[in-house]
Amino acid sequence: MSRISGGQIDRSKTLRFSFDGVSYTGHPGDTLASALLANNVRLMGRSFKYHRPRGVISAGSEEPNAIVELRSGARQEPNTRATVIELFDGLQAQSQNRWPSLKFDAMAINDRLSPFFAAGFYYKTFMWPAAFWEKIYEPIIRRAAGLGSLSKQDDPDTYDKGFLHCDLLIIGAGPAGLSAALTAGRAGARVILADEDFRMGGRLNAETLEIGGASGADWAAKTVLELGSMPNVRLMPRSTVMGAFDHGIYGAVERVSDHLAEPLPGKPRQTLWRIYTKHAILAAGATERPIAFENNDRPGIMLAGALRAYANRWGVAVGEKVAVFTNNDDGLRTVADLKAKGLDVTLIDARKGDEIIDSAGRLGLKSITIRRANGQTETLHVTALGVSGGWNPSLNIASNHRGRPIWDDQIAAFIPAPESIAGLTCAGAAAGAMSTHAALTTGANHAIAALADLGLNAIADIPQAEDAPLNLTPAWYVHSGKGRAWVDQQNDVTVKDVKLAKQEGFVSVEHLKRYTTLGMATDQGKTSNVLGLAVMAELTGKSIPETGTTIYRPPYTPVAMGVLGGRARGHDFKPIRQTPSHKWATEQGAIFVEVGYWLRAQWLPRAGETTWRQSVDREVLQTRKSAGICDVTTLGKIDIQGTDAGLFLDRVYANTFGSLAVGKVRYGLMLREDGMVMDDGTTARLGQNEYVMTTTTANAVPVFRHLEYCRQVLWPDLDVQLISTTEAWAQYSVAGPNARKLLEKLVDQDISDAAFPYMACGAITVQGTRARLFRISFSGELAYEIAVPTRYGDAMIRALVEAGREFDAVVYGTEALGVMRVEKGHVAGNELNGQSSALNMGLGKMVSRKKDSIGMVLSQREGMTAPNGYRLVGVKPVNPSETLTAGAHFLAKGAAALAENDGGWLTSVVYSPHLGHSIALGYLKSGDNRKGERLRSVNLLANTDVEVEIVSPHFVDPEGERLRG
Amino acid sequence: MKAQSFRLRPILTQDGTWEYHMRYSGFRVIAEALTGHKGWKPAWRDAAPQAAYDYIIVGGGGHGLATAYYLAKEFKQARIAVVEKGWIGGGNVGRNTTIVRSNYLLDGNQPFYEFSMKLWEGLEQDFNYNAMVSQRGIINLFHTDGQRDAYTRRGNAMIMHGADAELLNKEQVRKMYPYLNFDNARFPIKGALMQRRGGTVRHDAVAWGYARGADQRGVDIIQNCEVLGMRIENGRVLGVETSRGFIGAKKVGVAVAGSSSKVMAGAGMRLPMESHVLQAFVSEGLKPLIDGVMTYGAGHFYVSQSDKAGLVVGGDIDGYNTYAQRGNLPVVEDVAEGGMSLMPMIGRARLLRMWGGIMDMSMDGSPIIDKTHIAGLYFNGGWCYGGFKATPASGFVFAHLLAKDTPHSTATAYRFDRFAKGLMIDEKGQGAQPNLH
Amino acid sequence: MIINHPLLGPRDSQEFVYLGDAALIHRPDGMADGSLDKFIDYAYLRDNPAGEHRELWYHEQGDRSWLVVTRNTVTHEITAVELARDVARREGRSK
Amino acid sequence: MANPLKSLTPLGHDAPITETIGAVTITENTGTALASLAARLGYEVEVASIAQTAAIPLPGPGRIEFAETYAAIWLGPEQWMIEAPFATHEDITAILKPIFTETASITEQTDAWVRFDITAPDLPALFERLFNYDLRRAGVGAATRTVIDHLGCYVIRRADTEVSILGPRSSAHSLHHALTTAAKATF
Repeated sequence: MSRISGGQIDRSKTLRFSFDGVSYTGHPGDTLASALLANNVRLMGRSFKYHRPRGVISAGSEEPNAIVELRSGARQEPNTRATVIELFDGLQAQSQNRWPSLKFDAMAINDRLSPFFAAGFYYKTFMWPAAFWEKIYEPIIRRAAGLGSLSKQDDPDTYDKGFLHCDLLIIGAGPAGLSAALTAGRAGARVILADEDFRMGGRLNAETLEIGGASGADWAAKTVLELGSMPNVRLMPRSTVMGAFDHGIYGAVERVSDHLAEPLPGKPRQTLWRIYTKHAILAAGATERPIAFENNDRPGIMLAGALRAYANRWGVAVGEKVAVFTNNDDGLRTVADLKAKGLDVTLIDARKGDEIIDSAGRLGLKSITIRRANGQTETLHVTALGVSGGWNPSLNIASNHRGRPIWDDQIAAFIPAPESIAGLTCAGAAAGAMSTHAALTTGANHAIAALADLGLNAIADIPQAEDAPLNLTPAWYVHSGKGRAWVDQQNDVTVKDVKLAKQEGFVSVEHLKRYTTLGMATDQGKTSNVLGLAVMAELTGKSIPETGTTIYRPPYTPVAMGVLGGRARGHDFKPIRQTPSHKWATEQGAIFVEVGYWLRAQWLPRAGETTWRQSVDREVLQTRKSAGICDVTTLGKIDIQGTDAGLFLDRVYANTFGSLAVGKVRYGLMLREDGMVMDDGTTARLGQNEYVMTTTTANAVPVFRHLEYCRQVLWPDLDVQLISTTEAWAQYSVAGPNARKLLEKLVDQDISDAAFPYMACGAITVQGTRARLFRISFSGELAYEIAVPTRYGDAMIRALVEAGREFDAVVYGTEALGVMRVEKGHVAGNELNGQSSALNMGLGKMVSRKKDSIGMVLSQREGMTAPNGYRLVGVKPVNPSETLTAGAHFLAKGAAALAENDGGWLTSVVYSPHLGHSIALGYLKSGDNRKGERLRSVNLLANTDVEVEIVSPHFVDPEGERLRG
Repeated sequence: MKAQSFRLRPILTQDGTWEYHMRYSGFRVIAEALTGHKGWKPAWRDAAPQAAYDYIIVGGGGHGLATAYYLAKEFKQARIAVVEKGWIGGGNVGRNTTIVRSNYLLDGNQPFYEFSMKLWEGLEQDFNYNAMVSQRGIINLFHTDGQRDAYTRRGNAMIMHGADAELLNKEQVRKMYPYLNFDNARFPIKGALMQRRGGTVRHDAVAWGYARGADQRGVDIIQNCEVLGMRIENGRVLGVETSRGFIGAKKVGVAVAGSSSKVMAGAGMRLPMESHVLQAFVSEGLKPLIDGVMTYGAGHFYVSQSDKAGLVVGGDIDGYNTYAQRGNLPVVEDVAEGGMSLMPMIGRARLLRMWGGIMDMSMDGSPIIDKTHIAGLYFNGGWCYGGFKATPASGFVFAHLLAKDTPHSTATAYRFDRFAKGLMIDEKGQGAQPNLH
Repeated sequence: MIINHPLLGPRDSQEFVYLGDAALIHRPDGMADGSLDKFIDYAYLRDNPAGEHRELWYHEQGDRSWLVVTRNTVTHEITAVELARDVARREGRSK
Repeated sequence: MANPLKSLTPLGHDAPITETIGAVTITENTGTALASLAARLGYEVEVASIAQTAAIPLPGPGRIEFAETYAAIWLGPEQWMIEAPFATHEDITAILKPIFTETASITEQTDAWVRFDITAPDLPALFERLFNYDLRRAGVGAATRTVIDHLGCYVIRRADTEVSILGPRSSAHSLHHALTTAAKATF
């Protein structure tokens, strides 16, 4: 019978759960750990390296041993601390890192072989023969490593994120946090009180101490109730503040649904809150630390405060015969509380020279061996042992900005240094103020100080509470015997390992941790780091603060990857941008492709077409033969106005723009300041002081940013105003010999060649609707781009298709667009790779040296103008039936496939239905004077080797007669 | 004692005496286990500075230690010291994502990284330390035709430079990692570039292995010795001013990664680089999930699983100049978003630790290993966040430059003047903006 | 991080895009003699200080202002934020 | 075939739709014409005075101001987004340009945006999941640009229980999805 009277569990309700397939019962308010202990289950896990049987040692998030796989199937959650799992009906948990069972674990052989597995042994062996590492040694190591398993199935739950803003964030709802919240809340400040526990109150829930004449737990409950009634206070239980980031931003994970069998519909499993606060108070309490002795890791041996917590909060006696081993007065509280619960308790007080030198009990504690101060040893039969080596302030968050904690001799522990983090102060045990009175007082005082900064007056109202000193005499480990005394229980780091690290020169705390893996387990060394330091300090004869400090990085406790990702997963990873013709294209069965965030029609299959090539070939041929329509809305559009707009364009484009007439469009080449090509596009002059620039789809945002930079930072007195109009206009390209005839059916104006020549632009109307028309061509055909307000985009594509019916016009997608631009020799993404200059692209003459423009000067550096540099060329296979591959490299005939023979590469390859064979663009060294040469296009990844001829990149209509037609 | 024959081997020290150094082996581990581990010696001496050396390497990170090691071992130089402001291996070699690969594109880079890969392949036997060089393969996923074309170009360049590369299609990727998001993705996986010889290395062990190897060859490893300035007269460096006093040197080699600008400012130089923080993350230990290394092509996320079973995860740099070894949440979230999009099964894996390292982000994303205009002063830096994989070759070629005053054949392009000459080595094509590389 | 925008008040740095050292304001004149050397220094060399750093941030998801932020690269403390346009004018940039 | 072109809403419907999730209603609103107005350099004073005469409010940073016909949102230094009823101001730039002549640059923005009007009793509880802007402290008349799931959006507090979101039109579906998902998670 382990359940005893009292505690904050609801005994009127029974919850069923199972562990390793065995069914048990517990009550609301239980954790998995308390419920298992109540069912006399002490053995809960196995250690990492030696597979030692382990039980729970703590009652909180610092737990290193009792970690289990929670739930099953796709919701299986490895390495979950039984001490923080809130019990729910139907809970299933399994032990991990054991085979075949928790009680009989074959891997426990490692424990017998432990002398061979000393710290760092793997750095000294497994080196011969070299080939054995990946094949033999490493697979064994990898299989043995790790604790729990993931299901390898998609996580079925959803996660959410949000932002909260407050004046004061209080981390931890123990006496200090509650006192701070109450003080600040009553003063009217916006307060967030976050606590990782599902029940606020912190240690008060685990103690029998009184506050203001009531039990501490009752005072906490009453305070929480009052805070809950304040509209300016937000209580966040089940919320772990994971870290402190810059400028008062804290991350907190709220476990919204982890206490349920599964989340309610529409609700997330967890929410990541980014809390923006003016001040923060860290009131996270303290974590008890053990004293190391031989075989101090058996199930049933736990921290004294945890033993007391299980009795007081959960009504669980871990054993009827109990011992307490302590070096401070807090241990005496455990003795008193357990005795009050009617248990048989023996005190071993290290301050009197009494020590525990060994324990026994393979799967659970059966006895301890005590060595009294007078040297006599005795064996005591107990099934539970509480150990207290003192308390370490939970200063983790305060050291997130790498501020070094300072040593406090009074409590023999590190406390946070003041100003470790701007805007954060520490209160209560987290600051080393260990009594209840000190917690209440420091909490209130820090709240008052924080509020004073904000101009708010707050008043402290401190109830009566104990103010007893800890009376601690440091004792870190028991010097006795040849056996192992555990420092880091999960990772199986013992006092001997620390000694070995010292012996081999791994003395600094960083080396110690890395060499022995001390503090690297899932508990992040919460109970072991300071102990490890203390052992090293003793070995080196230095003080602990001289030996090193221990600082903590986020997160405070491990955080699920899912909650950090939030809503952004699957199709919601990034938003989708739909083009104006999306609805129509979907109706046509178009195949879509991701282009940045856009979805564009890649091709539009017609009945009977079974391969993408059939569709694309048809789209290209029909466009060149008659007319084709393409949604080109995705190109960036930037409205540029102002009396200096022309001058501005001259600065940002390498070629000349000032001379562009109203009603005309010009191709523009934009360089980065380093002289490489940034982007290209066309800019139309719509009015005296009004231009519209188009960018490539990919660079719409960076170009706009760059233009704002030029306008505000470089030339702040130019009269230029910018705004993006990419989304405002639905824009369609209409190309092909019948393009004009097609458009003439729709537009209300004269667009004959005389009225609207090549490179003309202007405002028109389409059946009365305002529109813009640009006579520009990417395909090389007679072509226009027509833009209407986006709301008419759907109607426009339907009108174009309807008007095109008599010409058998096609709508083409990005593939056909790509084919036609390669046929025409226009550069696009694969050529605009950020590594290429205008000269590389065959556009060197466009860079005007008669004016200063971005990139002009640096484009003239010797390495960028060398005659043997890459130049854009056209490529065709000598044998037209052979296929080219983009990314294949040029080699001379007979040349070996070695870097020194590398002539360049094919950037873009398409099948030209017009020419009936594969064609390509490429960058070839000295390519501008190698037309007619025969080379090889070699793709070593597919073992293809094709003889090619270097040709002009303009495969179709090199004289440009069609587009002027 | 018979055991001596495999335990110790004699080394000729710089002053001409023979010293016995401990050789690590499985036999040795067993022998020590049976005798209570009494025989293990410090892996390296904690040396005090002498008045002067022939070579001072500033920076006891991976690159600095490797430089000292190769100077002594390959180039037979002596009177070498490594000075380190903290503890060795505490910089980026101790805080990275442990990936090694030679999947570079450009002529200036690929021979160097392939040289590095070959050094990794023999490293453990060379320095007698198990650094767990593990060639389990790296795949770079692609999601668009443009990415495929770029990887085809890259893969061919790799092979032409003597490295290995394969282009995998979607089904081949699915076979390797069936739990990736193939069917419900915002950016579907189309395939991957794979380098089978890529993999991971136990990063701390690299520093320790080089330190031990260098120490055995007489190099003084001087910890807790911060370089405060350079003593330069008549255009020649005479030594370094340190927190432990002046130390004279004929040649000074600087290999301090994120602190490059600070240290070289001591010699009056401005560098083409900025310091940025790169965060990385490790999960709780999990039973084997991911065999090799994987990079996501549609987000900032890459992952491998260490031999200690944690998932080691990285993403993009935070993006602002900083010398603080810590980052902020937006990048953490960005990485997790990428991870959840690529492999939705990791939702329930928990991140255990996050940390930040300071990267010397150069203006073209590639390093500089060169002499300076000051005689006797040499510089090695600008590694961006690719420094770890370069460690062996970086040490080797820097030692070559220090010892011979000419660049090693694989590092001829890593010059200071490449920016003036317009010969940038810009793998990503981002231009002179360090945070984009 | 939080940038205290001179017009909009405190805004999360996630709304911004970072460029780099505010020395970029001082773009040399491309038509002047010796401009090549000046551009090489301008485009490529940086002070990269450990301490106070004046740097350009763009409020892309906000009002599209370029800002000059004075921030300590060791502590991340921000001590001044100004509109880059004002700074540029003050430091002699015009048309 | 002289049929005038028929317009579609950003969500692709013939008419705006409303969705109700618990206490939250999300309505697509296409009743507003938009144009950006930026003062030309050196004409800041003139623009302010012309606007005053024309009853076009020009609020300061972070604000929207309403007048009888027009409302305006501050976009950036010397730049505003002018709102007017679509029914009467469909071609809003044609109306504004003659008013401001060459003192300002005016650009049509109506179709660049999708507008959702959201009403709920506790709007901040909904929007704290969506953007990093302290709506609890932002009273009626607050208007700012911020990010919702990677999308740059304007948040406009029109009333205690009504907020408008202007988002990029091409991502209307993604934005709508984000709003409904958050509504389900919140209430």
